[in-house]
Amino acid sequence: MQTIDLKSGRNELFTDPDPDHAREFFRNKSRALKPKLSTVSKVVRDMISDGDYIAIGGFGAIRVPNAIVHEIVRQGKKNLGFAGHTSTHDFQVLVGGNCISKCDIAYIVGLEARGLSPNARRAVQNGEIQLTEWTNATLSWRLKAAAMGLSFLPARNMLGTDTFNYSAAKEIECPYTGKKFAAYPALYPDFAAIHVHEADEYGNCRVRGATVSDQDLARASKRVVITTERLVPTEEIRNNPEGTFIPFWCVDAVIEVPYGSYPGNMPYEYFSDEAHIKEWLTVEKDPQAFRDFIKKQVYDTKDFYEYLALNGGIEKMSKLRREEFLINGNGGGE
Amino acid sequence: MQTIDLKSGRNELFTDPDPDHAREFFRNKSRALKPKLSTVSKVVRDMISDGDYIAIGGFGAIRVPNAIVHEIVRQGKKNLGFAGHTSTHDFQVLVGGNCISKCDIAYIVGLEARGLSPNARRAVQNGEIQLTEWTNATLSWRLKAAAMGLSFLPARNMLGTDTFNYSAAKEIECPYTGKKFAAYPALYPDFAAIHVHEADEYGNCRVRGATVSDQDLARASKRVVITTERLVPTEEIRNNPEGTFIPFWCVDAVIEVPYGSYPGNMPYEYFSDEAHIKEWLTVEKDPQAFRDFIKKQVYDTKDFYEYLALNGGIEKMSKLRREEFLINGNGGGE
Amino acid sequence: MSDYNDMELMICVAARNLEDGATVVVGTGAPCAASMLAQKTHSPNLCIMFEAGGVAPILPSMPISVGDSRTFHKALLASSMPDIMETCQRGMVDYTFLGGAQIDMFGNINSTMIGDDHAKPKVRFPGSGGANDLASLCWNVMMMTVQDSKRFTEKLDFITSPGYLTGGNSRYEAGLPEGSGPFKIVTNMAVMGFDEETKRMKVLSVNPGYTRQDIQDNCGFELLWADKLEDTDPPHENELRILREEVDPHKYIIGR
Amino acid sequence: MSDYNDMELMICVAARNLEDGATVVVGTGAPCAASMLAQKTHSPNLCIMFEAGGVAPILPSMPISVGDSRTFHKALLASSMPDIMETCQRGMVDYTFLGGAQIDMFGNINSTMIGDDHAKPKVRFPGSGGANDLASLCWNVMMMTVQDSKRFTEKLDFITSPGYLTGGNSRYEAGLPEGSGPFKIVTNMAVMGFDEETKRMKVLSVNPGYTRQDIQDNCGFELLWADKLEDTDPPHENELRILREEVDPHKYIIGR
Repeated sequence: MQTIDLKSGRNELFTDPDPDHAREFFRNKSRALKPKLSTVSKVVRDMISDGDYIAIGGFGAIRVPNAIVHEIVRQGKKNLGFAGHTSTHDFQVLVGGNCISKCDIAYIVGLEARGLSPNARRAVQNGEIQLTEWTNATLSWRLKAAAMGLSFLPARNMLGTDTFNYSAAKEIECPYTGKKFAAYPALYPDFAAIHVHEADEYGNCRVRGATVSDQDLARASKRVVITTERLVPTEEIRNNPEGTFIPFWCVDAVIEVPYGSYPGNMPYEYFSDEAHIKEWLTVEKDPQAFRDFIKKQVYDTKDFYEYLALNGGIEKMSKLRREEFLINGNGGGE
Repeated sequence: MQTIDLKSGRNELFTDPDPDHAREFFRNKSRALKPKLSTVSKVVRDMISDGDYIAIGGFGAIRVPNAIVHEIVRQGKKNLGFAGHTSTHDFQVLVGGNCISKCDIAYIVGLEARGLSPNARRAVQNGEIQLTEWTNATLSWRLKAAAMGLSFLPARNMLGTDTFNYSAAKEIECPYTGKKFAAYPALYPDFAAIHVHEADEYGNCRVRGATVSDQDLARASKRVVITTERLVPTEEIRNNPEGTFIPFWCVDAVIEVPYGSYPGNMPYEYFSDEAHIKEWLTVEKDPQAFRDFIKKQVYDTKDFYEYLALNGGIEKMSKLRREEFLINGNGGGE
Repeated sequence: MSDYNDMELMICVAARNLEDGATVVVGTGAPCAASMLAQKTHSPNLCIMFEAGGVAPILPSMPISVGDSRTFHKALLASSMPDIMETCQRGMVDYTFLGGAQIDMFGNINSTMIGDDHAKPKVRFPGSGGANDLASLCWNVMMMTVQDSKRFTEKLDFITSPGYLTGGNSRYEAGLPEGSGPFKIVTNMAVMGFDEETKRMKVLSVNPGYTRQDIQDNCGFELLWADKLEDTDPPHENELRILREEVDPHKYIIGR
Repeated sequence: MSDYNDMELMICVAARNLEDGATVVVGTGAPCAASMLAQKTHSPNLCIMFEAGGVAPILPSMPISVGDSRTFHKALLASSMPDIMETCQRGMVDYTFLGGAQIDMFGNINSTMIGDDHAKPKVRFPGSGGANDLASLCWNVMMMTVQDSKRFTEKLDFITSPGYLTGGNSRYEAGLPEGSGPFKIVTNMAVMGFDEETKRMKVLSVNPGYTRQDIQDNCGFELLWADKLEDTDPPHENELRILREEVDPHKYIIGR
């Protein structure tokens, strides 16, 4: 019998935390070491259905699988659930495509020091997107709970706040100390896209810089697509197994997408294109201008190569590479 | 009110899982980036008291901080509690010195394919060491619970068995699914020793090969000593922050101990000296012979360098290095 | 005495609270500037951490994001978000800085929304991000903000991040870690702490050029006052020089 | 027909259960040999995992420890013990092999102690190690063992690792993952499975040279028998050749 009064958050839990249901899925998920090369359009067509709950790796405008994000908009996926963990530019683009109808929110409408996304903010303020509140750590732990094959993890944040009240969390009593903890439901997304530095054709991946929760995300998600700056031979993976960040068995498809995080930052590769991100933020102030802009940038570009070309191509990428490495000047290219 | 019947293990919980007590300790633990070089004898003298609860990193006869293990025996530490997670040779040596009086056991008296330690087995069968049963995964998760700053973690193993009945675990009901889980109490050891490949003077460490739970162990433990094959300049750590396995703030002391895992395996450095380990196992059959043996090997050697010299010195280490790298022949040294 | 603006004052005063050898989790902007200033003055071994995983970088410039490449530049550790948050939860992190649209007398902070309907707020802000986590799990929470009576309010529209909740022991009774909580609020007008017993906001020192009346007039709840109310030590020459020349030469923060 | 010993028979028969593309966590010895044999015959992409963290190594020889350098040789991943165990808990691991001093009709295993006083056992074995974890969390548990009525016993002195507990649904009612459990027991005399409803051990096929009588006489509890009891397909020439020449040329395992 409980000795303390335990509260529950009042908002909706969008996903099923039952570990036996997840196990049943994972039992039938292929874990074979087989080549998994695919294309962006095929992956988005075959691996995401309207109404699915999706998650995007990286940190909003850092190591973000932007080719997949654009293609979700281009293919007009609808009513998606979204893990708004540490999302910024990715959420901005997806809301631009009206793809999202429900969202676990930790951080979404802001772009950190750059300000807020007017369009994403509008959508949220109009009630177009149903929100359940969480925090960055909590979404990390919800993914970790799933990666561990559990239904929940205990923690000590969120207690006593409206963030808790408008979440779907529950309080529990620690069986050892009698103290009150929060219990967070495991989050098993239907689909996750993660951009990495290097991957082999089986999906063994390497990542540098901000890892956020992507190791847990790859494990927690039912279907996982990897976009990678570079494909590498498996021999290279086998020469340094300590460097494998995500193992092949988590991965369903692999696609080589150079500059795939653009306009986001890719650590040790290229810095973010702040001017282009600012363009998004500025044009969003006027809904019609934004519709024209996203038409030109996303709907009317055939693929991510065209988007890169539209925004400066190889010359721009070289410039961002120099910025990343703090190299002054134009690198002699002009 | 609980809807299901929840059991508890009957054996003793040796350590305090209260996260607020641990936080109070960690609040006062120095986290300054300062040089921490020390010596084996000083560390064991100053950082371990009789009755403390200790943990040893590595995997029994792999990457084991054997200089510290020997010194604990040499200084005659008594009534220690022990995290018998994946222990083999380390436990064998500590029981040889009669240092341990209580033990959380997952795996201790065996040495895997090599057989069982007759002396450690004798001590356990005579009831000289009080045991509480756990499993490898459970001790991993108990350390992870502490590393996370919690009092417990839920899991789905041990249920329904005598391993549970003779543990100090408790069953809980999942607040989301109503399912029965095990809850494992956080394990915050008083002291941990971990052997690593490379460390700087501040305690930033790199490890390759079997990591077991050492990342969590370093975070969970109140006092941590690192022995390292090699000291490296901090500049090298800063050139690859992704490679840091244990950060400086977990670490209280750093000691360079080349061949510090001998006779255990050190991945990518030297293989285990199976002949010498077999010597331990064989001589243990006769208690008097074992007393003579451990006197010669541990009590009568001044330090770990003498132990290495006694067992073949640099020539032996070269041979074990060739074995590690699967290089046939004598390497031309003879 | 030097000329300085409000932001420079708040950064210099806040920085003095970060002692050498401490750990601090920071976001972009003023908190990062204050921590860098502390490093370059009295706390060379202040360990700066970012929630995305960067630990103890040698910051070449002000980061745009708490996860961008700058936060990993020559860092000692590239960790993960759960590891950083668990390090906070374990009690190894001394300080953090938060911001928000509203703060109340117990140091509770709103960075989520204005309005009374969560499903359709009048104004939506980013939400918690890592704010609730850091406010819950770090030992000492600080805030730098310009003060007015709309921001310093009797009742928050939404409690995003916990301060002392309803005061007294309520924070710990709710389950939050014992001994943690709001520490200092540095405004353009004053430096506040919290009363040990009631946990209500208490003015500790008054900034140059302001009066008790100014401070209370620009606060939507009744402030407590320290028995020995002090004058805030204004920014020193060398603090301002280092802040302007080394920490934020492009005036990203101090030019706001 | 070839000549072979009990160990060779058990390894060859067990190996056939490991289909291509599956995952298996193994210990040292016979399980590792069976998995390597499967890889070199019908399952080139069987993924071998070790609880200390080695995943999909190209094993240059038989490991001495489940964490030694061999288990990481040209591996695809050097992981940790919690990650491997959590991968099992998440339902991504198909097979594991266990050993033990005693097994009962529901596939429960004792590898902890003989005697009735836990504090002072007559004989102490290593204990669970990772056995309970793998028995709890992998989908299918297998065992290779020489059969006698002391080892196949009515009542265990200690249940280290869960089989079907007391049969029927009791394993899942105890909280263990749905659908997991003992799968095959390969002995020198027979291959057993488990009855779908009662979860009692059931003989599926009889090894060459043994009779039903032999099998029941060397078992301390009453066995069930498959309706269509088969003859165990004995080791094939190529299985024995690969086992002897490539998997265990030094006869560490098959020479026992």
